[in-house]
Amino acid sequence: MKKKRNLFVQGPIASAFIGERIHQHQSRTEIGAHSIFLGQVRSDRVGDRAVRAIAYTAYEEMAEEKMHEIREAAFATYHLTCMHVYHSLGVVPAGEICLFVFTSAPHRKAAIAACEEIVERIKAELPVWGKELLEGDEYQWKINS
Amino acid sequence: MKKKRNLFVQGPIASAFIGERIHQHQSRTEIGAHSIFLGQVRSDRVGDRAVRAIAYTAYEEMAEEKMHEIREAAFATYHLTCMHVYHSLGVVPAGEICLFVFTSAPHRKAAIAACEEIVERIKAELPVWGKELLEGDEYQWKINS
Amino acid sequence: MKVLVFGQLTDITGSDTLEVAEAPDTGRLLEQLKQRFPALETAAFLLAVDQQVIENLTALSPDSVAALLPPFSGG
Amino acid sequence: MKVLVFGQLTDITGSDTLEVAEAPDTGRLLEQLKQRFPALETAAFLLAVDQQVIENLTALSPDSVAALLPPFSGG
Repeated sequence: MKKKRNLFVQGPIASAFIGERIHQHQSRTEIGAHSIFLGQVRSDRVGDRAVRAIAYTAYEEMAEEKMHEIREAAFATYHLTCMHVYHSLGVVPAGEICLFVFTSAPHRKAAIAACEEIVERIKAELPVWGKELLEGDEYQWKINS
Repeated sequence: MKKKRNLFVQGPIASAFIGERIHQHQSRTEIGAHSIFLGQVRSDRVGDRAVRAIAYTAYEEMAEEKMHEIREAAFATYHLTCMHVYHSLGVVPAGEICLFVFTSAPHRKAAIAACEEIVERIKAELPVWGKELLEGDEYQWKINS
Repeated sequence: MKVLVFGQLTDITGSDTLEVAEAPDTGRLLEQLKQRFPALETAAFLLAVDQQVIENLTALSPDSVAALLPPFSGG
Repeated sequence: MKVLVFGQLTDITGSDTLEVAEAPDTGRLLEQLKQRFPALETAAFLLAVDQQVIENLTALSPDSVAALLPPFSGG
């Protein structure tokens, strides 16, 4: 049976939540290294307007399925103890966190390499879309580089 | 003038402190990505005893000088917005955090690459020593791989 | 049959769920969609059927769920 | 002059600060230290003078601070 992993979070990911998740891993004394990636909504300028927020939508069932596949591949490739991923849905204002990738391992190289690979796969493979809401009522669709 | 950066922290680095440091970077809306590395004291087995803590000592002035050099090199190489490093001194029990490296940048590749490079340089170049305190009164000196 | 529409493609379709006439395969489905929304002709997207991205001509059943996926932009 | 001792080398010297006779250069300083603590002969360490790691024979002044640095094990 596939464990439901709560990939999606409504709105921004709170920094206190991140602190708590770190804390929850301190009972696992076989862990020697954590690697964390946080995506934060950047207030880019678009012409004379700034991005004030990003509204995220997703093909949720497909994204969860794909995330499961990414997770299995990470555990098969790297000697990891834990791995957690949270992605926002809905509106995330500029300056707030929209993606939280957290890998833990006995040794640093596995934690760091897995975290980086997972971030790249999320950007390229998860069916999630960001709509950049500009000052005023305009918007543009986010493009990943 | 060289800014004093408070590299060293007495004892473990609290997870709540990490959450706060993340929070403090959310007013910087030019940031799009944070990369964080956390070193955690691992309870390795040494023969029939487990490591219960690591006691860290450092050549503090030299370490701060070297950290300054690592910081300058990171900013010269990568397009970073911020970079913070904290390393414990004194006793850090197993399961607690002893190293916190935190890079922030407009784009993920700079944040991730800088964080990894800084971690490697810290391990190889900072005059810091870990004494692994075992159950009972024995100890052994930590060896970095 | 049902077609889900995501991201910028909803600017073209005006809706995130379309009901379209049953199509025997993905080729005929795309033809039908492009006829109804000519702007899809030049739009970049992948077609998924039942959450699997489809690269070759694939048969459809009446209860297949298709989805139009523009380039992903999560994170 | 003062010699600081760190990490596992303190197991050899029994102290983290040594007072040693003035030495004209780093070669003579090391000779003196190895005479006093023969186990240093086989120990791995770098010598730093005034926080700079020294690789070549270097002159010392009476107020130089030397330091014996075993392999780093931070993080």
